[in-house]
Amino acid sequence: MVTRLIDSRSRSAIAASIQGRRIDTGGLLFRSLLQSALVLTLVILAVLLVSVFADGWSQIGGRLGEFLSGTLRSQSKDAELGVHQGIYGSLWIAVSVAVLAFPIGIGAAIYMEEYAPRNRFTSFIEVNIRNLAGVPSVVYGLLGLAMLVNGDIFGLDRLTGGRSTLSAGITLAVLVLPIVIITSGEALRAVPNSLREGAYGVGATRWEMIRTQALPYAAPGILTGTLLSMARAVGEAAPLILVGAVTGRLGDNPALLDLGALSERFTALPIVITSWTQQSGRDTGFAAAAAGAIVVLLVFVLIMNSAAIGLRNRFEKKRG
Amino acid sequence: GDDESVSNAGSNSRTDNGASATGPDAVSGNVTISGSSTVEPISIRVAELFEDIAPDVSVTVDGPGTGDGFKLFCNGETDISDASRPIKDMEKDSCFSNGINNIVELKVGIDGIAVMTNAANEAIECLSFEQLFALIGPSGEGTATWAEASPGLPDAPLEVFGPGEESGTFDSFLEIVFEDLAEEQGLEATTRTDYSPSGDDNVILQGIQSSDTSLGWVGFAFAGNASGVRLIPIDGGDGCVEPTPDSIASSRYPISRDLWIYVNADKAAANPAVSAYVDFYMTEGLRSAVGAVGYVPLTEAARSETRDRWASRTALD
Amino acid sequence: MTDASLIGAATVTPDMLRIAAGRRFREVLVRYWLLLAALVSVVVSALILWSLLREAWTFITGVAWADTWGQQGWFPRRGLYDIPTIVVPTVIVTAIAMVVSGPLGLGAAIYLSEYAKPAVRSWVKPVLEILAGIPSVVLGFFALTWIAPNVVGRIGKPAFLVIGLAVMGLYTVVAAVMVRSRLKRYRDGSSDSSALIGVVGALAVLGAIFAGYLFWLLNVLGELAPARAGSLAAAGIGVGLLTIPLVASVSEDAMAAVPEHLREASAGLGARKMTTATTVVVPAAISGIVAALIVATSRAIGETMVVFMAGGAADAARFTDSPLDGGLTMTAAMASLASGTDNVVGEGLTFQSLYFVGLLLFVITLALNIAATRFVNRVREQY
Amino acid sequence: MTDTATDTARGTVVETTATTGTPHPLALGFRATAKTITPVEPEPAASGHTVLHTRNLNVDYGQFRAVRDVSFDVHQHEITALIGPSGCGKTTVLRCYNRMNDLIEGARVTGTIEYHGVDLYGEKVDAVEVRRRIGMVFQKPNPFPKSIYDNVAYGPRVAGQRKGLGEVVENSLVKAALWDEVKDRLSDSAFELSGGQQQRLCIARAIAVDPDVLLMDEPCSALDPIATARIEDLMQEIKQEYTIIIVTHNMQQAARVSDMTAFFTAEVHSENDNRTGILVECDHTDVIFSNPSDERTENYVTGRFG
Amino acid sequence: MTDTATDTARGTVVETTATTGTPHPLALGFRATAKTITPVEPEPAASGHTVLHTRNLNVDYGQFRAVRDVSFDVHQHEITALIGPSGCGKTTVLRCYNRMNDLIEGARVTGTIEYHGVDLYGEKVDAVEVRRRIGMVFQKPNPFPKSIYDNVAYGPRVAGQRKGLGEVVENSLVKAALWDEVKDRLSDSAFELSGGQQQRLCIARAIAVDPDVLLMDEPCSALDPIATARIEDLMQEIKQEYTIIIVTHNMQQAARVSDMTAFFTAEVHSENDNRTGILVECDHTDVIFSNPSDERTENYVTGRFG
Ligand SMILES: Nc1ncnc2c1ncn2[C@@H]1O[C@H](COP(=O)(O)OP(=O)(O)OP(=O)(O)O)[C@@H](O)[C@H]1O
Ligand SMILES: Nc1ncnc2c1ncn2[C@@H]1O[C@H](COP(=O)(O)OP(=O)(O)OP(=O)(O)O)[C@@H](O)[C@H]1O
Ligand SMILES: [Mg+2]
Ligand SMILES: [Mg+2]
Repeated sequence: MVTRLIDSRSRSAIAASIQGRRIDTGGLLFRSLLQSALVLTLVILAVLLVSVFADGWSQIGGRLGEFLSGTLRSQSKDAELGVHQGIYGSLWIAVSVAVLAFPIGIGAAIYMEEYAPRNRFTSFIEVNIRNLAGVPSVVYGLLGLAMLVNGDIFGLDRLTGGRSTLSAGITLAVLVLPIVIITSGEALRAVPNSLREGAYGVGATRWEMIRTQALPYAAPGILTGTLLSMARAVGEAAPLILVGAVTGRLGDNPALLDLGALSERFTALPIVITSWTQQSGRDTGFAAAAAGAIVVLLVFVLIMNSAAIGLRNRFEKKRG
Repeated sequence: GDDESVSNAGSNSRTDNGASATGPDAVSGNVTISGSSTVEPISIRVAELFEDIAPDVSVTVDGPGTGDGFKLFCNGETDISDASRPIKDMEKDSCFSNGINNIVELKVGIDGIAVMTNAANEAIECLSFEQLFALIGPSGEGTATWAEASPGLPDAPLEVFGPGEESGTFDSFLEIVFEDLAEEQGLEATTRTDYSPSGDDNVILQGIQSSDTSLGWVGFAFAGNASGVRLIPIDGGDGCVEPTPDSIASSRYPISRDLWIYVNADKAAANPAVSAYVDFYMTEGLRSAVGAVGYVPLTEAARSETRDRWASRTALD
Repeated sequence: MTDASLIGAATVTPDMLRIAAGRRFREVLVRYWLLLAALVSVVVSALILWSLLREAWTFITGVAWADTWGQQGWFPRRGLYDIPTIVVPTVIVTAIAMVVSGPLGLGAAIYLSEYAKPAVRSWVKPVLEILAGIPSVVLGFFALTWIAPNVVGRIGKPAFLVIGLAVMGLYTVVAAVMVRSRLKRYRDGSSDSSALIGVVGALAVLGAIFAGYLFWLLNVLGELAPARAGSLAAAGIGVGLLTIPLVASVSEDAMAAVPEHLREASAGLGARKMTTATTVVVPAAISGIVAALIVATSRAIGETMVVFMAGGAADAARFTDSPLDGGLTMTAAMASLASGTDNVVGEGLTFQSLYFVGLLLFVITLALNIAATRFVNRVREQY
Repeated sequence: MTDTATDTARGTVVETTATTGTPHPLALGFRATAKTITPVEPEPAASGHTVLHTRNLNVDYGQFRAVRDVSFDVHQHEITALIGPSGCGKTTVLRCYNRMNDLIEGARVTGTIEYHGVDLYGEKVDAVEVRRRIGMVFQKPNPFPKSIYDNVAYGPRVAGQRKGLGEVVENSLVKAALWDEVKDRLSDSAFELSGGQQQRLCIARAIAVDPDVLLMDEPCSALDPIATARIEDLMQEIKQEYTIIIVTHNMQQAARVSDMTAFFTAEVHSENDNRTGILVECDHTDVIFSNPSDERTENYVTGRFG
Repeated sequence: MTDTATDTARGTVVETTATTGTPHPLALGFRATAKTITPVEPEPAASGHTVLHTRNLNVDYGQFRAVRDVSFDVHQHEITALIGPSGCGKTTVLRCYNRMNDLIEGARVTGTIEYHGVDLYGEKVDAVEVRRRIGMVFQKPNPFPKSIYDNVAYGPRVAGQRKGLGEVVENSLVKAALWDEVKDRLSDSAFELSGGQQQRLCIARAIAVDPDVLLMDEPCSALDPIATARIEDLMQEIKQEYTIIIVTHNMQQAARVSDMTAFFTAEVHSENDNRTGILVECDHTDVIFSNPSDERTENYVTGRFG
């Protein structure tokens, strides 16, 4: 062994051994494969955005004002065709998510991270939340149908007005609740323990510690999670189909802030898109209308997501 | 010619409804309509025209299907129910048992049912009911070519597309074409199961377009101006007839069904908005809306009959 | 003050070591409010189960089970509830989706975490995360109006053939690797004859799956109809696109979480980037990666709008196992059932079948999620 | 001087080498310091009023017993150092005195700890209030992500104080020997301070709630020599007002600053090799470092440990 | 002996106290050790064949110059220690020798490093090969999440070796003085080892590719005294076969183990207070610790630094 060491360490041997670099073709191939995967992904998604935008141009380019203020119509060339009713529905769905899912979700997260003792029951709740997050959205639609529309229990339909914006909002709030809990929980878990100990160390109670240290520190993460879940809710269509969104004609076209219409029949942007896509066979003009509605929805959703992601990244940088 | 009809609608209706105590523009209130997705476009179109002269009336129209429509209607949840078939007795009974006794049945239009094949398929000039039953009916189960299903027809691969059972078009087709033959042959009046059903008429068209010797049926309103498909003349016993608005309106074309709306007379009495809407339906609606959305308008005679029914509020019993 | 405090300190009574009652009360109050919030999630799952079971039970007890298997297809109006008719398309769509999103997503993730310059990464990652939020209706529309004609319509059949074979090849490789690692462990003597049984077992199972897949592939290729406007393939690709960002960003997180010092250690031993990536980073992040894939799978199974819009079937459907046909997935079947009928309502079990399918879907996805958690935990323990 | 040093040194080393094979110059270091302190500080009044009276203290983490049967007293205005090899339970014991262990899932404390004669774990005692009176300084400086001012004012605020905060903050910073360095930038983020300054800020934060005892867990282990020296001086000053318990790995530090030293070690259980911490002896610091009564102590402080 | 020790000790302390206000017994510690090593080890042949020849080495991270104008030689079969205050560029310099800095975005290395006369950053040189010849042990033990066996076998496998791995693994583990402790559990996860064992595993892993030079970045900073002693002994043994460069914060360690010591410090630029690392002097260890030629070194090693 030692002998081998000696000769292998002779100057010339060393020199030779580290020189004569060969290009590593396998590595390069691997790299370019991965790279093309990424590029392809981005390209496809770009095509999606571009093609949709192009399809919808005749609506959003030509008559944006009317399109935003118009309503569901029977013919695509109708001058009053537009998505205002859809926007109303989606807006209030977002609001009900904010009002219902956020406080409950964040509260639950705080309990799970800061209070819950480590026992069977707690881990049961945890598993339960994780699984809820994996339940398909149609199933939540069924829940909404049974509870809020048919009032199979507690006769909740009397409260929601049956197939109403309210029912849709509540259903989607329930749908995103687990997401809110999980993301907020992760944000809270990222709070360094030294902060907690520091607060306790000078005689803060648990809630004082949470209010003054944990929550402020976790705020950006929580906000990110909530924004993402709100975007998710606004984009969901399947549950709304089951909760009975209107695809034909909505009698009135409520002003955005008209609370009265909350318990009325409703529609929402994703539903408008679906319905118009299906009608595009009878009346091809509806394809463009659907694309236009998609652009409106995407603006809605992508802005929320960008805000969320941007926010998170800024704080991640600040904290190294 | 649609925009004109809108403007006419304005003027005409004013004169027509001059009789009624208050002009529609003074009326306000809500009208709730649900039911057949086939009739839905008509009711919506009427509502859109009506809105111009009665801006304070809000009409909501939904199209879950005739059956769902009657369910709501008989629960008193809707004022008017669109239907692509007459109400069934059990539905009527459930209405009565819920104290909805004054139901006015109004025929508003006709929808032909077009039997189609791929535009490239010149071989088929005409099909008789027997042939249709042989091709699409239960006896056709498992047959792969036209000839196999019905001797005499070309020996070309057969792919069948049509509406699913959810749709009234499906039921009407069975009722009109199959019922009697099925009885004669002691078979069930239904389709073969090995066909491609779809609730979305586009999918049916796409299917027919995608296969050269395909066979299928959809509502005439939908097929009328579709490309890549050929509407097949049908022999209902007295000769081959092409489906055209005229042949359908004059019911020379054998496969067509009537479209209906059912009005809850009590609600109409209590709610001027409803009666005003139906009044308008009876005039502008029957005249321009039906045609505008691709259906076949009633003959003048049929229209006046419908108007009378409404005028006299003739209820079902 | 010093002295005061000292005197005080010298004589301490238990009461001096208590906080104000109000403060203590607030603590208790807050605690129970939060507990309440946490319990909501339990209530929700209870309600879901309850509402599913209530109707589904009527179906399960009422239905003629002969009509749920080996029938022509899914014809709820005619009392034919052929379950394979809606399950097989679900499997096909999911499989296609994963064939699309798996390689693309993982490839993108590895590139981002191992190769991309920080500058690139810092804008691509957010873009991916933002695109992860594209609603499914959008992809439904895209699948129907663009993918169907331009991808499936044009290169449907050959592409399907190629990909089919590629998947088979990939599968073979994976299987081979698994078997070899088992064999290696056996040869290392690090475990006894049980390892050999493991090898045989693995071979058997993998072989069986392989054969099944081969059979299906050939069978389908035989009867492949020309692509329709809407088809399972189009829907599958749509769902795949929907899940790429999910797979990419989740598994990228997992790989980014692999400590830098492991990469340095590997590089320090003269490993090239590719080696480091494949033998250190990916194994270390495997739990996260698998989790990402499973989550994506269950998302694909549960995806509704894309298949409803672009799947090429509604209401009812004949049984099909060809990706280029239109077909009815479980979710699409539910959406159809929910969108009404011209027939007399209340006849038969149609409405109940809606909840039955829902229950089926619920159970499948639940099983997947549990499997994911299990797997992740097991791998975590290992490392 | 170097020469003498060297001689003795070489002496020592040869000797120690004999026993362990590696030289342990540390040994020399300690002895030296230990003694050198004696003249500087007056012998502490061991009779000084007992602040914390610990008897048969056991701490278990779930199934695992971390510390067994610890008994010793801490006297007012003295600095008591806890030393011992890593994992012997110093931190664990320390955290018993302000009931920090209550926060750890499954941690169980048995035995008695009396604080001025009051059972610290008694029925009516509130951990929160205990933590206010018995402050803690941690291993890693852990200022809050707030301004310097808010960091110090935090404790009084949660305790409900609203008025006179400015005064409290100034006094505390002065006591923590930080005032001059930060008085012009009280509203800057605490993170802009150096590690040493941050640690003194944490001390100021602890002082601000006017505690009676200060617990310090390796307060200097994250700091450089200069910062360390500062903190050590500071401790000498504030011990006039507070009773201090300090955990340290650095035996020279213990020797330099403490009046009393408690040496812990871990007894290994052969069956499962769990390690349970035990108190070997607690005595005047110079005794512990010059001629401890227990051989394990001797081995440890001379670095001949193990 | 304690007496003499104490005397000298008190002497020193008094002296140092005079200068800085706090006692610095550390100083004594070093001096002692430094000298004590001399008799034990033979004076290293400074003329020993030069393995790494560094001239005017600069390292920049983007705009920021981390190290400036470093020049010194490393001789075969010697242990060279790099010491200096935190942030003075020790790690940076060390990482230049196996081209680890290539992996850092924006890191730029200028100047010449010759390895057995070959320019390490030359055109035709393959960084990957370099890293195989010049192994590295990191500050934190960083075993792979694999079995002990796979950890050691990793390097050879990467190098394409397939046969005789078992042998290589055994030899490496034996050299790393770990074999006896793990020979029965080679297939266990490396994470089940203690910190000290993990670090020795990492050494074994580095040895397994039969390198020529070993770079160690504070290999003991995360370990307890016992584990540290083990590693130090180990280094003494393997230096017969390898050339070793070690970065350490622990000056006693440098004094104990190294033949040559290079002292780095950071010069602060007043305008932007960037700190650039510079080599102050590199000399025989005992010289550095007993009577260094540069005053900054003196201050540092006596702890009077800053
Ligand atoms: N939260 C905990 N849960 C379980 N075991 C713990 C916990 N904290 C500490 N331990 C165990 O208790 C024993 C004592 O730990 P402790 O931190 O008190 O030792 P220490 O003397 O402070 O060590 P060091 O000097 O490294 O700080 C150790 O075996 C440790 O593993
Ligand atoms: N990857 C990097 N990018 C930018 N700057 C760096 C990087 N690594 C180190 N530096 C900077 O280079 C300087 C020298 O760092 P280095 O880690 O070499 O010092 P060191 O002597 O090893 O410190 P320590 O003793 O704490 O390990 C420091 O100012 C550090 O901030
Ligand atoms: Mg500790
Ligand atoms: Mg370093």
